[in-house]
Amino acid sequence: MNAAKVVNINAQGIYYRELNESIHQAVRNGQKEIILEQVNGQRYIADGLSGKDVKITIHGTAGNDLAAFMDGPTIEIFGNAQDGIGNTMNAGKIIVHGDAGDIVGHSMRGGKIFIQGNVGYRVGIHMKAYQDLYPVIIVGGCAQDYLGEYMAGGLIIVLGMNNNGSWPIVGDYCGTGMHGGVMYIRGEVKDFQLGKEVKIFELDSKDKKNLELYVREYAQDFSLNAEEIIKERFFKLIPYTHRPYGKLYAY
Amino acid sequence: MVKTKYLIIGNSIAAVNAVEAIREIDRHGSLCLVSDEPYHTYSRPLISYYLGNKVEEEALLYRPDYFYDLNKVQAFLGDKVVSLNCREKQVVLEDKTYIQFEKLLLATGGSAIMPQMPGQNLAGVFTFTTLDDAQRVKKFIATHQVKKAVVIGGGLIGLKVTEALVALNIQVTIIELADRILSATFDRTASRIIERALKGIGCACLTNTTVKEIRQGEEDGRVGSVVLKDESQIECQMVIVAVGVRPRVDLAREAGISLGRGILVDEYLKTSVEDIYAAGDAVEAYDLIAKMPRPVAILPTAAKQGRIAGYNMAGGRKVYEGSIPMNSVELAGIPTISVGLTDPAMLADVDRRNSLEIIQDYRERESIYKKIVLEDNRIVGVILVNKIDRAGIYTGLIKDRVDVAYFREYLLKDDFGLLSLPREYRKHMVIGQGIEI
Amino acid sequence: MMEGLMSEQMYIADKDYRVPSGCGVSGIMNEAGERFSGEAIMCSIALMRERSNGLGGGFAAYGIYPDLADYYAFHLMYETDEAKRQTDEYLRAYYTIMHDEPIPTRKIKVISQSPLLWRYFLKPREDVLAKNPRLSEQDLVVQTAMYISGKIKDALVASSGKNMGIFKGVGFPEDIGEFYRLEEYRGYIWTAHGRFPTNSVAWWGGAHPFGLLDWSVVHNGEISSYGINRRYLQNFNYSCSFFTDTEVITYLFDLLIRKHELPFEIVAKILAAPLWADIERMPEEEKEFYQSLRIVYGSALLNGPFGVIVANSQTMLGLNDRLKLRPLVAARWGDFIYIASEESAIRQICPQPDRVWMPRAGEPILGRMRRNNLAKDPLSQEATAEVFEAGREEEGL
Amino acid sequence: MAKVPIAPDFIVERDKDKCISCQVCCRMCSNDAHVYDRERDQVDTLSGRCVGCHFCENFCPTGALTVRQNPSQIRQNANWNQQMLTWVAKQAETGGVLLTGMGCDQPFPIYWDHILLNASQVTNPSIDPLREPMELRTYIGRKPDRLELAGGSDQGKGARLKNKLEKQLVLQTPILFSAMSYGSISLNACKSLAWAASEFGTFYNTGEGGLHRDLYPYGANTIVQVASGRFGVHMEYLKAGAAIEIKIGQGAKPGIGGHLPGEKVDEEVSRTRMIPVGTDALSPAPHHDIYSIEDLRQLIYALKEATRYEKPVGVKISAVHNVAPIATGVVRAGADFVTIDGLRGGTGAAPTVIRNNVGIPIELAIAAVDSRLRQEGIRNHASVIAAGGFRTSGDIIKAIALGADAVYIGTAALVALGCHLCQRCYTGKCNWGIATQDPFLTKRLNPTIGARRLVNLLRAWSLEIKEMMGGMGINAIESLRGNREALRGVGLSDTELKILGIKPAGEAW
Amino acid sequence: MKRIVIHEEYCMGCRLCEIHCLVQHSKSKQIIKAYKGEFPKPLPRVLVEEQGYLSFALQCRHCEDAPCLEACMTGSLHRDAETGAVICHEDKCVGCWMCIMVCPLGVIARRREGKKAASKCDLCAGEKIPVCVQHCPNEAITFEER
Repeated sequence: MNAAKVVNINAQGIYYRELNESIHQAVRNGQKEIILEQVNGQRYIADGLSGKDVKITIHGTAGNDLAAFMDGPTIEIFGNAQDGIGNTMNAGKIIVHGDAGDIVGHSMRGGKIFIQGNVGYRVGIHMKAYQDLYPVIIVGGCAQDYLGEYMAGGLIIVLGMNNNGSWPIVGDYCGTGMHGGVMYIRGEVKDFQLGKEVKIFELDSKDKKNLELYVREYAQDFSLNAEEIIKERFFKLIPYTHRPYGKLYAY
Repeated sequence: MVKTKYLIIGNSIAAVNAVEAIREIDRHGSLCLVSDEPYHTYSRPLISYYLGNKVEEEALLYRPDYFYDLNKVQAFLGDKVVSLNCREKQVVLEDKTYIQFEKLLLATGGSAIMPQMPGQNLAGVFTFTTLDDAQRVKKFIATHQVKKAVVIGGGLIGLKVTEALVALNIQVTIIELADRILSATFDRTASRIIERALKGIGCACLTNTTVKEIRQGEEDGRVGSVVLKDESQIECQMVIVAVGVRPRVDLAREAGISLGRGILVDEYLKTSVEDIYAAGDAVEAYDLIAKMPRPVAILPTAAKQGRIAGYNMAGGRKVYEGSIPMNSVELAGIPTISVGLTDPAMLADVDRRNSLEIIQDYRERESIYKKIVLEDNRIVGVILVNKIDRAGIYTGLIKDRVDVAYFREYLLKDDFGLLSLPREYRKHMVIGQGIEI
Repeated sequence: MMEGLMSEQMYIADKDYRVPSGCGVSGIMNEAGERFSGEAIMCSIALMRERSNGLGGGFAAYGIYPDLADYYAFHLMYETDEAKRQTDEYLRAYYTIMHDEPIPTRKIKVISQSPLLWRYFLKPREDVLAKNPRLSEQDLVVQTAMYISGKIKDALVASSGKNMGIFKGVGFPEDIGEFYRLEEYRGYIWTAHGRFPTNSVAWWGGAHPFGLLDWSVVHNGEISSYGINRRYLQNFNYSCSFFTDTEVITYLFDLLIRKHELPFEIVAKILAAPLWADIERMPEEEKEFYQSLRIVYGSALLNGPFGVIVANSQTMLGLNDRLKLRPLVAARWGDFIYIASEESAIRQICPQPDRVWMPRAGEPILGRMRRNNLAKDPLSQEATAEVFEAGREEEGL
Repeated sequence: MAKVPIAPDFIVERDKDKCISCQVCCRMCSNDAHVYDRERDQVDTLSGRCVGCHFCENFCPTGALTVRQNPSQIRQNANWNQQMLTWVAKQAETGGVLLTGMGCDQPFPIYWDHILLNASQVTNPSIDPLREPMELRTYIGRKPDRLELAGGSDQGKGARLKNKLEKQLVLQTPILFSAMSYGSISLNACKSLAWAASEFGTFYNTGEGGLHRDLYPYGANTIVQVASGRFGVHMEYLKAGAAIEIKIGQGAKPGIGGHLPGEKVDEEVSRTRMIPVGTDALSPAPHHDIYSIEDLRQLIYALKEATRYEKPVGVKISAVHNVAPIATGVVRAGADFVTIDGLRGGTGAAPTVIRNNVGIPIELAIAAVDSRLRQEGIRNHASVIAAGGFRTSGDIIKAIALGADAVYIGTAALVALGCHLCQRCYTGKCNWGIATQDPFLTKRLNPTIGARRLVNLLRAWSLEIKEMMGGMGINAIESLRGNREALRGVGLSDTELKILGIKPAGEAW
Repeated sequence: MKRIVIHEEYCMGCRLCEIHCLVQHSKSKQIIKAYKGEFPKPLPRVLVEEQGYLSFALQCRHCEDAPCLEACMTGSLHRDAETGAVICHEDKCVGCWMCIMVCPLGVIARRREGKKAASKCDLCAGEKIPVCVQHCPNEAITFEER
């Protein structure tokens, strides 16, 4: 990598508006790699940013709504991420070496969000795929309630790693209102944890291929052994119908 | 000596259309027209209707009676051109009038073929191409109370005459050399439908046979019967010979203009001689379906050629793309239309014949028959019997060589229409400036 | 006379000026009772400036008056001198004023106007208590606070607990902190609030935390059940004169913990009750217990989004609503327990905590003093830490 | 109980003498209420299928058809009416939620009809709008409380602005077209709105339907909406519009999300919303990233950040009990305009019980919000756009005098496009080609005609507003905005007058 | 010349054009009479084609190089010198259907009741705007100079 192309920004005490302007400025100037040091809670990092080959590295705790409406860049966070990352994201990738908060990937339409640790509530809510836009969220740890709520497309994988079994791998109401897409859960999900609209299946060969494809990429990003991850039993969650509320009304 | 800018020999469809085309471009250039028939612009196909009393004589007019005035035409009617001097650009009429022209159109049309056979000169033997013919037949029928007639030739003219005669309560026997009537335009199925219908109105069709001799009847010098190849004899008081027409090319031949089976023309309908054009039945032009030059003696072709020739004579530059043989005729109450190559058997080229595809819909009970001949996913021929509405859409597809692969399943549907055509083509048709065919 | 305070005319139907507000909250507690300066909490809440809009900020601090720890510390806000005069007179009727003084502030640019801020250290008069045998000391304090806030024009009790105080006002919280010179105080629990009211009756009294006795509540969210919660409290003679969700939460804690003597863990299960579907899955005995809780305390259920930090002199509790509609993050570092709306607000003052986690819906984060008394000398106390997490041993998420 | 048909709402009468069996009605009715019987060469009508859209009546070339309310009545009952019976029967049959379309049709007071306008007499002159300048131009967006000047002499010569104003939307008339999504309405309806907005110099709103590629050219007159489903929301979309509106609530169904049924999601809707063909498009009730006011601020600023502060960002809320504080909160959260949608605001589909029972009239909401914003000194910080049931220019001018900057019209615009308020938008069978994606029906709305009619409506209403302003001696709309002295109430209680902030008729200045 | 322009995407298939065309070309010019009391039954000269949801009203385009004019053997089809419209002189027509054979749009109909004749659009000679255009509720056909 060309060192001259790397922009270093120490974010300590910098207001988000200023910080983001410098990021956008750098990208406008053709910079491809930006490293942010000492980030602590600054919001909206890389919102609306486009550029497939742009890479932003963040050290610290990334603030809310990181990468909202983002369309292409890759963001790697060494630290935890707060709420709302990848909100309505179109393309790009977010790698979190840590935990992430609630509503990860809200209405996300494309791109990938890989999280090493746990995530909060309502992750992947209203995520949807469209044509070649295929959003993928992989959670290394566990997820809390309402995972994949209203999910209309895309893929969520929960690996449940570093969990000694006392926490369920996903919370309750998993897949409530889900009407598209698929979840692969590495471990058992109890029926009561599921939303009314989803059903558990074994993975078929196509699923396995799909799973492997993404898990390998994930493992590579976090220097993990993909085989170790894949060899465990996964379950597939898919919705019963594309029309969960078709019969709700008196026509 | 008459000097004229434009001279047209002929007074039928090609000639009239040429006049109109010239006048579209040149309102004032002097224009002379010579015809050996003494009539205003009458429509030859109408003579069978005239014979059958379906139209009055006045209705035969192809153009209103003020046509010559309107178009400033000096018409020499009932006068014949006896010679044409290409070098001098001059013609001589029978009455010794000399006409000097700048541009000449030969629209001399065709003349009926009269095969040689004994008794051909008896009274009551007629050909049927001109108004004079029709009037003669009409008069003969009236004078001699014809009850039975034989029509030699089961082509379109023969059948139209037959229909007229039937309308006059004459019992007709059709004698056709081929194995079926309308063999030049129809296939076997279509022919059979018409034969059956003709039988229904009391006509007999004798095929695979020919008249060997026409015999005199009881009265001197008049037809009494015909003898066929197989020696059988058919009683009749009248014989109409309708075995076809051939281009009238005598004048052209004498003037040294190149000829094939008809007058040879280039794509601008110019003959081998500068400033001399030819159009109509006299011409041998390119047949788009047969893919070779040949005379296509049909009315729309004559009109089109006349228009284009006239247009080019007046200084325009329009190309005649070629002819597609087609016919629309209603026989025994059954409307029929045939366009292009309707029967692969007609093709001499075996490879091409084998490459053709046929789709058809035959509803025997209703006498409905639709047939489409495809070559390389393009329509090359159509037969429609008893269901001819919107036939021109097929004609258009033939002419525009439209690939029908994507909608061929719709082609035979009764509601086949523009909506079945590709959107762009359809739009072009509907929105385009004008549509040519 | 006391009954008069509770007269029905106080209870105007839900006024439209009840202020829905969003906010940021933060809390720090040293479970060993070790006191530390207010700087940390100011620093933490300041980081979440985006969550507030300058129309309210405030702090609650415990352990700040060790020398006067036996007396009820009343923080008063006066708009007029007349209000102070009436209040003084009223207080003297029921209390011995051990000490009183203006609350020290410093002039800062962004806070141009403030009410008259005064603090009193009070001892209830024996004769008053003797005259009303059914009235406990604490009841008296509650009624005093309510009377002053509700009846005396332009006077407002910000806090009324022992060895604690609430410092609040109109402004961003860090400015409020600076104004009150909080870096000069030392306490073992600090909570803070940055307010984002949907309106701004620029009113110092409307700021958070809300306090009663030694309760303080900072809160983020809007309680959709406010109307019934308030009417429920009225049954128990709480007058809700501030028209804020926070006030209602405070009274609910006071009612359920002080009066009904329920433990925090159970109160959490009343305020953020488990769903019936969850209760259905419980073992029979537990099921019956939770059913009873919901049946009896249905009107105390806090419905709607909230993330709240409640403290009293022994405890700091963080609690989310039952659907977890508001953010709350917790962390521990040694004897310290941290609760905040955002992780960054914790990391700002504790960059490398031992553990950071997001509590689940309705799952209380509880920090408790290791021994029941530290008011005087917290350093000498032996303490045991206990973090309660909804019956789940493992901390996990 | 035996399964019995529910009594028809309408009776379609056919004059046999006039009917020529031309079958226009059969071809046109999407509900198949008219059926041709070939054997008898007669058209029969099945009234039970009629929804009362009057399309057949309008199209019958001989005027043989009349659609009437079914005169059949149950025994008079002040408590139960025919409609309630029908509702119960339907629900007993299906176990489902009753759906309806368009705005609330219940007989709540319409305050517009109790507010009267002023006119000049003698003491100040009225203005003839036909001859004299009459300005309706309106700017929507955040305005600073004061301007700071830089440079210039004492007399102000050469002074210039220290700061530029933030981006504003310029309206040639204070009327915009409400959010109606492509999906709930047809593309031709969207085109009509877009073309008209662009021609007249105002704005239309995409609703939560994404922006069809055919509509990108009208971006300068488009307000793009970001709602809870985030359908079709991406950077290109956000940048395409002139402004962004976050939809929190809708007057017809406050607190409720929306479901675009899968059958309305055809190829084009799918492409525009960026969801697969045939799947339900579910818009949740809340934005799941907004559970509190500071979350709203977060989204506002996420959008501003994403669009680099180039687009005004507004927020649409329903008029509910607490609308005034909510609106102030929205303004404080950074919204550049607040849209308030009243009780009578329209919808493509809403549970009937919600539409009929939730929310408050827009008149009171405008007054409350405007008053509150002024009390708090932040009225300048955002524009207020009112929506929900504006029927005439009279309603609009009153709304502006109460304090709105501009109004959104939805139902009125649809009526201009042919809508007869049959309230069956949710069936997707709109005969008028508006609330449907059925290709048989959508083509019935020719956007050229649609746009022309909308422009005509805007023109007519603008002229009327000018006439009324002229009558009051006002020649610029800003002099009317919030000018409640121009209004007087009749037949209103003191409380209502107080909330509206107007005096009773008969009381002078 | 002024022509009828077709906007296919807005044709709703109501066929009011056909109905009004029929009336216009009836003897009485009164809709109910035209439908209920005339023989021969008047024919519309505009044809609405329908296939699925696609439809459009098609009538003679009055082509510049009209093939029907060339194919007409009686001369009954002619171009109106004033309007440029291709008109059929129905009295003169003998019903040979040559025009039908060549019309690529298929817009000439056969009148079979009474006298056989080709029946085609005459642009409502005498009307400023052809009635089909006048009555098209959706401007799916318009009359424009083209």
